[in-house]
Amino acid sequence: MSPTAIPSTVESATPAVKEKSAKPDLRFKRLDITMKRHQYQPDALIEVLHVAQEAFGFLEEDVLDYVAHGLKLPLSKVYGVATFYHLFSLKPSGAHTCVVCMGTACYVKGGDKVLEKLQEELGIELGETTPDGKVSLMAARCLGACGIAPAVVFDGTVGGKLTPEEAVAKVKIWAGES
Amino acid sequence: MDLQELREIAREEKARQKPVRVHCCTSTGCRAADAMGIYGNLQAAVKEHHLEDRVEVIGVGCMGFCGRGPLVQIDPDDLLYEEVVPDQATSIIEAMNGGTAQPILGDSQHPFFARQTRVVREYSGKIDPERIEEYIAVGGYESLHKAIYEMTPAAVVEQISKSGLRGRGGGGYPTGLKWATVAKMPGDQKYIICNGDEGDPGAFMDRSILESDPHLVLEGMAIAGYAVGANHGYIYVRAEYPLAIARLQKGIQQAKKYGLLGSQIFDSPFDFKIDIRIGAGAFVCGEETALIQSIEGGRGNPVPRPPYPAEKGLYECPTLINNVETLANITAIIRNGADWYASIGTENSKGTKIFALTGKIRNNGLIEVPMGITLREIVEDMGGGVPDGEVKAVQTGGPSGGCIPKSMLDTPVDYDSLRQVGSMMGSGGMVVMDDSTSMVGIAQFYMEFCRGETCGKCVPCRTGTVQLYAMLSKILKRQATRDDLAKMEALCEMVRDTSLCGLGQTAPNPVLSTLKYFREEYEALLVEPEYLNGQAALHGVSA
Amino acid sequence: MDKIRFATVWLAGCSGCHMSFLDLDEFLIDLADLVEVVYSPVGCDLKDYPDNVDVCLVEGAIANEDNLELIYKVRRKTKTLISFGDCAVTANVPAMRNMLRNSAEGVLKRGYLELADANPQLPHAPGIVPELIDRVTPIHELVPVDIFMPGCPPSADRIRATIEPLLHGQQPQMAGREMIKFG
Amino acid sequence: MSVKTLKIDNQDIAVEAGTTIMEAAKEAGVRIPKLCHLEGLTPVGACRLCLVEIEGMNKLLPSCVTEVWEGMVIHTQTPKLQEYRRMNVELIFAEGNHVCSICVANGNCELQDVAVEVGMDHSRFPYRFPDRHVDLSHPLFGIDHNRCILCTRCVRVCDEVEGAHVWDVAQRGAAAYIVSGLNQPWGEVDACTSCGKCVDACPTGAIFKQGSTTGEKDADAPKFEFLTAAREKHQWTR
Repeated sequence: MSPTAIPSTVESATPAVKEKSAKPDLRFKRLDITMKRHQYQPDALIEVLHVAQEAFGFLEEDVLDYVAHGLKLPLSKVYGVATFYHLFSLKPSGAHTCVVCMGTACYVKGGDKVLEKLQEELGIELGETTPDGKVSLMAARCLGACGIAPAVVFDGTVGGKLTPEEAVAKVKIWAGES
Repeated sequence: MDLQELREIAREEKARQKPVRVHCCTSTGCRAADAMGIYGNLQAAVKEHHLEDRVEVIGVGCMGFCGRGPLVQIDPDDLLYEEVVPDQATSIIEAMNGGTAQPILGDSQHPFFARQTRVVREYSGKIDPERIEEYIAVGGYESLHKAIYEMTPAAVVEQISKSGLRGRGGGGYPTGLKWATVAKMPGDQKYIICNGDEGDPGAFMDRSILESDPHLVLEGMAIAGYAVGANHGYIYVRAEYPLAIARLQKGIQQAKKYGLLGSQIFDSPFDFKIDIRIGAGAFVCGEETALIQSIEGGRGNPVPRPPYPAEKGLYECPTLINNVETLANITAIIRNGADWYASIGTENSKGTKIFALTGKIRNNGLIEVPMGITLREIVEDMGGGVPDGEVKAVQTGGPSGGCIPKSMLDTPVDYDSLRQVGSMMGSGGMVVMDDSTSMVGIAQFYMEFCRGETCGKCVPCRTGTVQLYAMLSKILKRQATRDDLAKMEALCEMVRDTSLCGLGQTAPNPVLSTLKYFREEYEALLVEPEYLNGQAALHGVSA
Repeated sequence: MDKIRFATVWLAGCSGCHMSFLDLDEFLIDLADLVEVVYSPVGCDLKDYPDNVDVCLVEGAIANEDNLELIYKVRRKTKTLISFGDCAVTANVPAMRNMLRNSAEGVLKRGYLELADANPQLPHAPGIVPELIDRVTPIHELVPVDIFMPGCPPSADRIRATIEPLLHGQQPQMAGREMIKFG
Repeated sequence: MSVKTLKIDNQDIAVEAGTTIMEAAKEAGVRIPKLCHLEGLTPVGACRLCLVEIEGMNKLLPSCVTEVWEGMVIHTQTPKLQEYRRMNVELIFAEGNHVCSICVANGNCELQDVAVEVGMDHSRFPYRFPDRHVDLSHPLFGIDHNRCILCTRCVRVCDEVEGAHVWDVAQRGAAAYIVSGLNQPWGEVDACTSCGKCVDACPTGAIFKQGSTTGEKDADAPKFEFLTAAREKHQWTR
């Protein structure tokens, strides 16, 4: 990702936080509880971001802003940490996620072919979401499920010993949903 | 809690256990093939056949033979069923009353099992990882008691030193020496960190240990804490391992409830608490200084050593960092003594090592073998060789390791021998490759990995891996010349010698080792420079 | 002794390096005594790059098919090839279009369509206007280069310090701020 | 005060214990190339240009963070080090878009100087031409990511000296870049005091004063050594 500055960041962040004060958002409540549990220590940042990611689905700017205020951290530091780790996402993901394991065992057993076929079928690259917002295609470094290589995680369920065709068949079911 | 009470729990648990125990694997790998469905059906079948008094179904951790999972094993008959599907569960139970079981009956005496020496994995697949009582029933937490009441901290450190245990995370640093250094550091506040950020693709030993026998690691951490004078431990686990995290959380709670963790353990003045920290997807956090940064809530950027974490680690305090498997060895050493442990393995590599045997191999899964066993014994005898074709190479050590060619299969598996042949032990991934595997492709695969995982802090690793990846791609696209190959080798050496942390220093290893043993595959892809062709063909150079 | 067969070549660059070459002033007279200029946009009328050239200064990056054809020819027929100036050494300003995706198409669109005052149209004259290649490269990415003389442009002093030793069968010392500073 | 004696490039020297190799070399009048290190800021050992060879050690050590020890024998200019340094600078040039001829820092750029110092007359590695961004939203200054080498001097000077922590590093690996605030335009970051310290600390033309053109930037890197000394030793003149 190239450095892109979005001029509307601050404006878009503030209303959401204000809205929160008007109508308590339970998700922000969860953040409060987590931060309190960690006594608002700045070193709890990653733990709090985990909770935020789980509660909101992805890390919106207003959420990052909220966390930075809570833990008394500079905004750029929070942004730096949030973008360092693969598991934190700053963009919403699709309704379904398809995570292809690209560990060595899976690679040797054709995980790359599975990925290729999925990219072809979905018409997107790794890390992208289909234009209709239905499917996000991602890769994992290693799921540690090498015994059943090649493995793909479909919405949190691990599928093993997959052929490219089998993987595509699973994804096609989602595509058919309305 | 005292020793009497601990043994009472063990006695009660043994009395509670049924004579026939049906072990159903509930680890990540087998879950992918509906192990939970099998587990449920087995329980239902036991009920249906009114066998509750005699038979119990236990969800256990990994039995090792992951490639043939899901596995169901029955004690005391030592029957092993492979590739079970949920529908077959009833027949397995019916077989106890004289019926015939449908699933494939495996050979529990197969070299895959018979050749193993189980120290760390002794109870993996035998006990329910979610019940501390089962762990206590097999002697759990007795080592911790022994350490606290029968040994001084210095004596514990000495036992670990004498055992010859070396770090199982990759480097092979003598564990006792690390402990001794932290123990000698002044200061009231010290930390223990258990490194469970198992990131090598193709390796899942640590996941399996944490999923199968979490208390083994917790107890090892507590003993380490006692030995070096730390009362706070962190266990850093990859977020990709949710089951391991859940079982650790449960384990910590249960141990706290029994007074085996927390304040005044076994009514002694020794306090030890353990917190879990969950990684967020960064391979570099397996590097100890990066891991510390991450626990402190920052970007996982490694920092130059010295000072080593043993002197100045977490929150600037002396910190002992050991890998999961290293810590899982501790209780056995304390229980059986350093001499017993040192009798396993080779002169300079003591004990056993767990390997994740994967790739193009007939029997894939986890094996625990004594150090010094040859690659050939592992690959051919235990692994059953390559399904079709020939073994071409064995990759050990993941992105930091190298590819060992077929001709060197008689290399003993120990820290020094592997390093001598240009690879390394690493955390224990062992990926078998056959004739169909392109070694240049493998080198590119690992470089792609390192390129994606470099933190970006230091120049050689951040930009060198990108250039190396581009060079490998150019070779694979048949656009590279002999000069390009020479340039790539020089860059490999530069990245190896100048990078800040282990990730960069070892990133060129897969390239260097494949160049060493499979240079002809690279050379076959080289082309003459275009200007020599006598005509200016259009070119598609890309970076 | 036969005179040194000397050439200069102008590829994708602004010709500033050649202008700086002309700044050699009276040294040009000495040079003329020592060399035979066999190919040069500023010193010779020959249109074909000849065989057996001893020393050639090449200005500019490789940006189109003509550049490519010529540099291959220059390399095959030249003993000592000198990358002359930043465009030859780094591809410099001409290569800034490489930052665009599909750089050849992209730069033409930008220049002839988006920024056009009147009659926006893409140039199309096969056989007359050479086709752009997609990635502008420094010379040494395509052919071996013997001496690198960076600078935008290299000063006349630097040019003289580079070529003078060559005329006497010696190698220039390409080191230090005076000789190799970019820009 | 305890003293350590050591040898740098065959020159004997005695320095206070706790001195880094780089400081000792400075005392001995030996120049070691560097880019990420700036006196007055916490060293990070990231650029790897200041690596030196130490007799009896097979690892190269960064002189900005390594403290001297008794009897250390240091070599700063071995052929291996010279070759590695040159490759390192080539890698940096190939990574960004460093077009000296049109850069504000031309003639006053530490990267350009280091290139001359290590004898880099061309890059053997292909330039990557990344698509990077220029942010001119700040009323006084600008940041051109094309010229950034990720030395993090701006990050550290803003955090450690100014205390504003406007900057940090976002993303990782090749995608890493210097970020202001929550990836906001620099001009919209409240924390920025417009003190200009990052402009002075930047070794290249990446952070600059607006309105300056080719070759006009004149950064003041030694200022931070002075500033920290001023604060610690109460000496406000240089």
